[in-house]
Amino acid sequence: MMENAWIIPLFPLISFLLLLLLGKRLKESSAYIGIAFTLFSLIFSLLVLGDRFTSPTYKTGAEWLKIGDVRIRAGFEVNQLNALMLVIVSLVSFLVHMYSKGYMQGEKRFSVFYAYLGLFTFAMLGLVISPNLLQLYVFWELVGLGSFLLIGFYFYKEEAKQAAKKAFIMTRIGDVGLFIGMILLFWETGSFEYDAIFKAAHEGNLSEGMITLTAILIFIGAMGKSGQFPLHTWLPDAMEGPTPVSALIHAATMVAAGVYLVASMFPLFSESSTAMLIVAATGAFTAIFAASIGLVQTDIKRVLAYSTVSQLGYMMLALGTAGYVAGVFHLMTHAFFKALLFLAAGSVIHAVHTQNIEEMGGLWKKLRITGPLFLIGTLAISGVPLFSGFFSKDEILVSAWNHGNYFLFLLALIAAFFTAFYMFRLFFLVFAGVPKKEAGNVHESPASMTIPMLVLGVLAIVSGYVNTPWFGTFLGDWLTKGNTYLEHGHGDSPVWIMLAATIVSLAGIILAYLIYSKRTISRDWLGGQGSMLHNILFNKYYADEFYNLSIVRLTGILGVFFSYIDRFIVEGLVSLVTGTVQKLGKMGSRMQTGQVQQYGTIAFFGLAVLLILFALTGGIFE
Amino acid sequence: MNDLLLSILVFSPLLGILVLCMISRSNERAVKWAGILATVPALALSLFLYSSYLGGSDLSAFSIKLDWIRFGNLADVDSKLFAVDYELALDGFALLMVLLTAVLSTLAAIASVSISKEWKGYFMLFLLLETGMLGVFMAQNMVLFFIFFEITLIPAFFLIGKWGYFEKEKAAYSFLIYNGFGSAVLLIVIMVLFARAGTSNIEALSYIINVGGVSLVAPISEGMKYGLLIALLIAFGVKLPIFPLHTWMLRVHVQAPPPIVMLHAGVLLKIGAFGLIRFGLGIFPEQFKDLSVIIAVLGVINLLYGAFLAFIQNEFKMVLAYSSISHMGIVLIGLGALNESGIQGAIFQVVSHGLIAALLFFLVGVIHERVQTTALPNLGGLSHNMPLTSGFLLAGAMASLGLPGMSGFISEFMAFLGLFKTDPLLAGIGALGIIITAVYLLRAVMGMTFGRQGASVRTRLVSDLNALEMVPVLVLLAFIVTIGVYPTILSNPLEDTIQLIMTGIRGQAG
Amino acid sequence: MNSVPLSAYLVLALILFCIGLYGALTKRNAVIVLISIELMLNAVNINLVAFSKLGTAPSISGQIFTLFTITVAAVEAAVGLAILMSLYNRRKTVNVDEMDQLKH
Amino acid sequence: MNADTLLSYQWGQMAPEFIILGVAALLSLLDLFLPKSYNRRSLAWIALVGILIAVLSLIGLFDSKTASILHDTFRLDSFGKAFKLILLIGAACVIVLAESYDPREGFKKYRGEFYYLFLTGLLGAMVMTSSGDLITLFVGLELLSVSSYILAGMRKKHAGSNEAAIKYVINGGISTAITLFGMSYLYGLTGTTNLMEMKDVMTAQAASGQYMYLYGLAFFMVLVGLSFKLASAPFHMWAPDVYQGSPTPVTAFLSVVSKTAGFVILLRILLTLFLTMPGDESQTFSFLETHSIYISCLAGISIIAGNVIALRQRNIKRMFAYSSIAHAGYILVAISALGYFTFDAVWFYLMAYLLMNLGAFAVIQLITDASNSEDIADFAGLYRRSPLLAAGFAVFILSLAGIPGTAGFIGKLNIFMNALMTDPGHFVLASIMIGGTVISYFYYFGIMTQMFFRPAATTEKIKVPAGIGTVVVIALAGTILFGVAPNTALDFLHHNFGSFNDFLK
Repeated sequence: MMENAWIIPLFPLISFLLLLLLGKRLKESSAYIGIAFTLFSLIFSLLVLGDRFTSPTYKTGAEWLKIGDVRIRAGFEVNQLNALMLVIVSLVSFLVHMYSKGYMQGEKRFSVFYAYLGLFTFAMLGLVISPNLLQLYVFWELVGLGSFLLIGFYFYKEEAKQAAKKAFIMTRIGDVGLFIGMILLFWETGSFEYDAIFKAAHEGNLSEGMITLTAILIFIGAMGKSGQFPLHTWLPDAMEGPTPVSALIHAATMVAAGVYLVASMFPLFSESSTAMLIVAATGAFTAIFAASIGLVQTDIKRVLAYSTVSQLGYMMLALGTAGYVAGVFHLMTHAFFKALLFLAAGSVIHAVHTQNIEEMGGLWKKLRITGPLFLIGTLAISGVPLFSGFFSKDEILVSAWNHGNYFLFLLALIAAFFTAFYMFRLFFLVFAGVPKKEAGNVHESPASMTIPMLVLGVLAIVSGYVNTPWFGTFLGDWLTKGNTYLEHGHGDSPVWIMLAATIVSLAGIILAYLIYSKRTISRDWLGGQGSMLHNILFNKYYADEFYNLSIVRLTGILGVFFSYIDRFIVEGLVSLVTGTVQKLGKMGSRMQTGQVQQYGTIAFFGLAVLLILFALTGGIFE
Repeated sequence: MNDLLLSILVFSPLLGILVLCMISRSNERAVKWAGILATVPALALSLFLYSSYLGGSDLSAFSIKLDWIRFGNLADVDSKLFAVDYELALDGFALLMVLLTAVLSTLAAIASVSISKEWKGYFMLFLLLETGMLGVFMAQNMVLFFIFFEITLIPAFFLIGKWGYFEKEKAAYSFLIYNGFGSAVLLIVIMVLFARAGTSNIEALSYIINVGGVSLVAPISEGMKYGLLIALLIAFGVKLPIFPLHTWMLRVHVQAPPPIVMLHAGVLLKIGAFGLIRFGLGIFPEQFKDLSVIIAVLGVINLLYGAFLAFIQNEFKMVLAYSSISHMGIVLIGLGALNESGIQGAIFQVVSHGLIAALLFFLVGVIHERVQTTALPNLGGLSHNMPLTSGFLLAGAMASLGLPGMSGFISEFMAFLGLFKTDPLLAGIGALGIIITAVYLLRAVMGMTFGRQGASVRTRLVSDLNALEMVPVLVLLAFIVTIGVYPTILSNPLEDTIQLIMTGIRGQAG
Repeated sequence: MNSVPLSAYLVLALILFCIGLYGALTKRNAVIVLISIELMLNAVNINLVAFSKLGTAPSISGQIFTLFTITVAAVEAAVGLAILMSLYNRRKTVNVDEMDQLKH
Repeated sequence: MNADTLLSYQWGQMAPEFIILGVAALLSLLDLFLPKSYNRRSLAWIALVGILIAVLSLIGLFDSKTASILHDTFRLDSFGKAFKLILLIGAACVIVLAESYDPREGFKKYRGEFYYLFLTGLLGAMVMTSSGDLITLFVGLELLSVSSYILAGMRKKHAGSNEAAIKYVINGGISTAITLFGMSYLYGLTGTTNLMEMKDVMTAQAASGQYMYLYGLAFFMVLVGLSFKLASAPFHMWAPDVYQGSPTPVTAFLSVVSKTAGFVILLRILLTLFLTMPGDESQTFSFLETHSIYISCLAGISIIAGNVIALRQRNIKRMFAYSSIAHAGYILVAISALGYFTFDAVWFYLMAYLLMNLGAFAVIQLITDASNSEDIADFAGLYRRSPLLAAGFAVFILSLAGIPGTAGFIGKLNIFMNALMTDPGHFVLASIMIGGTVISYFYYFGIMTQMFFRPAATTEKIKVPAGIGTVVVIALAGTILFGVAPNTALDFLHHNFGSFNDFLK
């Protein structure tokens, strides 16, 4: 089965092409094509995963490009990590395809939407099964394209336009890092293939500095995609896209690609402690940074977006602290519960036609299905025991602690507290309390939307149990099995950590309850609107403003500067030359006064000059 | 027959001119169709050559060599001394360029149906231009090369000056003078080599310069070699164009009629790159090696300079013009790297930018025809009325900013791959260009297609691409994607050429 | 008898030539200009004759040359005056410096 | 000297000259005795026939031995033949132009005179090409000059024509005087007027370093005097005015035939006298080689001045005057960079220049006559009024600008090769030349702009007279033929005249 894994990405591609050609005619029924093909890939990836449990890593490839005597290969690989990713991606994608049928109903460019979804899914699956960096980069960019197109789906909205542009460019910045790192690695190791690189790195063919440098460059790429600080600003804006897109791309799959990249390059990172530290630090900081912003946002999707950023930070922290399993584990659980949250949020928006949580409330009774599912998601992300998020988050804290970096551990803990707090703030504001009058005829979403949510809800609960301190760390063992470069990142896990995690999350929930549901504590606990702290958080630490003022402005200035060079120096020189020629011509024709005797005189002077020159050059001294 | 093939290929457009002479100038349909069809034979032949080459047949079977001019009365001394033969031949590289030229010519001819006046004269000049372009890539000696090179100059001058936009004559003049200057410098180089070596055959010259041991009419000193190479750099730097010799081509890009800009950006600029590789690398590899750093630096300057300027333009054509400068920087970067991947990247970039630029300028022409402007402030929200056009425009932009899966990426990748080996720091600086390219292209293209409808779009109802206009777009896009997905179709024909160049470089290295 | 050295003739001729040249380039009246040119030609004649008698290798051809020169000079003068006449008929002037319609 | 010595000369050598002389005499008589009412146009055909017969007889002489008669005053060597051919062809074309030349005022009455004066001028030029003696050289020169003075003033009622004539006379007179002064020194130092004998004497004397300064003086005076004929800067200033004022056929004659004659005589004197003569006692370099730098200066100045000043001209004839100055400069490059290709280059370039320039002048004459003015603007929209004529003119201009595919390009190629193959090569001169060419694009293509881009003032078609038509066609054919297959000309040259090896024998 695994030797046919290459077919998995093709299904969505086919649907993409089909929809491009027939989209106009098919109208809404194009949804079925998309759903069908993603279902196929889901089935195949499940089969592949099944095989992978039994049989070893499968890898194949063929020559793609020949440069002199260098051969660059293209192919695919199925190891534990990307077998798992295949399932996650195709599953979420499939569910989102289903969900969108209901959500996007009545949209004019319905088929285009599904075409884009297909393109993205293709790229994402391709990215996952790439056996070498170059191929990964290729799909890496295509994924970016898919995200770009889908964010800008409502092309007539100015915000959507800006968001799409921003997303593409910000990630592009990261990509260049990856690009450079990849090329440097190539010249160091003579190959783009993962195993070759790991081998070289492991055998110490690379200098310490080079490993660090390349690792960091690659990590920059990951930062761009996974919205790590300081390249995080595009991700919240990306919420301008349709909600299913946010669920698929900006929660479950693409943004996780950064984490996936670091995970799959883990052997390289693990060779350089510096790189590891940077990854961990960036992750931890992003986690708490984004969480703090999430505390005060009022747009339901933006809150989720910041929580995504923060959760991705968690994963980076895990990887940075050698918690390979923890990172991947959280990646999986997060994919499920965050997708769930987004879809639920989508169904809320679908119901009340607003994204501002201040205008919502009391929806618990109205949305009988969405409400509980949202709650599940919230519990899972807050790390409440027995929910998937609890186990994966615990793994991360453990690995942070075991790695001995207690400051990062502390940050993670605080971030966990924040997460619990703002997620339940969100929950209470939306579902608890009395209905606002804006939300008039509220109704539950159609089955095509609720069923995917149900599936994800289930997964959000159970997916945690594949790797628990109690029922065995199956996932961890499987992931690390037979992988020479990975030692099982699961040392002893002190029980008090689990307790601490539980306590902080519960504390967060209770606090949120008291403030937003019970109202025993004033909502202006932060000093209310307009207070400085609130403004800073509400304006996301003014990151965008800062970038606009610094980088964007600088580029513009440089451009103007160059344009002056162009206009005045370059063109100036040219006009100088032509000008002199013209001047000479003028002078010459001026001399032509029509006075015949003057002509004679000039001629005579010509003769005289010749003779004088001749005299001076020695003729006379004969 | 075989040895006549190339001649037929080169001069088939001239037959078209003859046909056109017989059609009355008033008969618009006939003239335009004749003009389009006249480009087809060349296309067919070049496709045939390409396929037979991929089929493994030897290109040298097609080369032709006839006595043509013999200066001086030296038949008794040496019948080949100061002789200029009529010799055409192809290698992989030249074949690709010929194919590119033939394809773009046909597409540009199709695009030319939008020409509104004096079609007859237009197509005659157009075909003459095509002959010149085809010949340039096949000429086997420098004099013949120069002749074809100049033949492109004259029709282009008229095409720009008569059928262009508002400031057409100014544009035509700066085109003429700059290129005249360039070819003047080139002529000096050619004549020095010819007069002193007694031959202008490229192979012979590269042998004489590199291996030596041949008695020359007059010596060619080491210093002179560097001088000649630098002169070549200037001559082709005007065409390419290399900063600061670029200002002329901005005017041309903005003022010339779109089909001509397709050819201009697609082929004429590439002649500069072709010449640099053929003569610069082919005849003076050793000297080129010593100058390679300078060339790479020039490349990076081009790349960034063009990108930053494109970022602040408010006229889409200007954006594209500067982006051409920026992209030619990548060619120089590849050449400056001076290793397989670099040179291969440069050649790839030549081809791929040819296709991409043609695509973008064709779409510009379409839009301008509909909306009567391409000034960014007046545009926006084109996707409302012209979804297809906008989509293709976006695709073109993506190709141009090096999106993987399209030809632009391959060349960019290889060029940088090359330079990172020889000069990582410089390459690192150059890599910034990748970002800025994305910035300015998205700014411009999204400014036109996304967002609210701009003033000039709202006022009139604009139609989308029609069937005939789809042809060039789809063909070009097909090429771009094919190369991007399966680059081997380009790299295979190039192997021999690049091997030859590399041996030239290594031969001196050892 | 033969006391006057060659150099004397040459100097004389040179002076004559210069005077002629000066006149030709400065005088306003076209007639005088033509005459000055005659002067220059005559300077040449003196040279030729002097050389043919006292030159390094005296020979008769110099004097023959002189005959041709004289004739040609006459022709030139005649033609010049003829042209001047027709010009005068139109312009009513013989001043060279007023003949400047054609310029720049 | 008695009858049989007189008869012993092979007069056949002078057949072309005699024919021209005869026709000239005949025409003068006819002009005298034909009734006033008779339209003298037809005389042109007689003149033309005469010239053609002369050409035939010249061709007949091609394979005759190099010989010199009349005490070596007249020598018919391959050099003479080659350049006589150019002169005759040029003259033939000009005659045809003149036949259809018909300005508004002041030419009809003097047609008859025009033709025979023209022929005498031609005769002078021909004598110059094959004279082996200072005296004949001088007489030929003057015959040409005096005839062209009158020709310039042919339009008696036309102020410009008169002015041109007087200016030409004055400048020409001065130049003659200067030339003669130089010649007189040459004679004085050598004691002979026969070029061959002079050469030997000079070589001997220079070997012992005698009179070097005087020789230098003579050299420069002759050079300058002849430079007037070539109209090379800074001795060019008469040319624009004269070209502008004279009747168009005369302008053509001056810019082609007269200029060619000038180069011929220059080559004759310089190469015969100063090439073999050593430059100093250490007989490493010849006098000409050591002093070629001065000729280079003249060449450079001419190229720059001609092209640069032409930029500002609105009057087409004046513009062509300047362009002809520039072209004189190009040819001087070939002479100053004395090398293996000098003869080829000069001959070929003159031939090419003859074709393209005469073709251009044919068109110019037509247009200027049609619209009684000489402003460039009269060419506006020519493309609409007469596409073929415009196309032809375009080709001539391209050829003048040295664009490949035309004779002008090959000519330049020859000159470059000659300039660059020497060691050290004349890089500066070559650069100036190429730079000048680029500058010349400005004004040459300015005419193009007028013809093709600008709208026409009047849309009425132009009817092309037979004469001009033929000239244009011939010139066009030649220009393109020599541009595409230059060896038709080069092989002809080499086959008939070898490499001018008999020049100094």
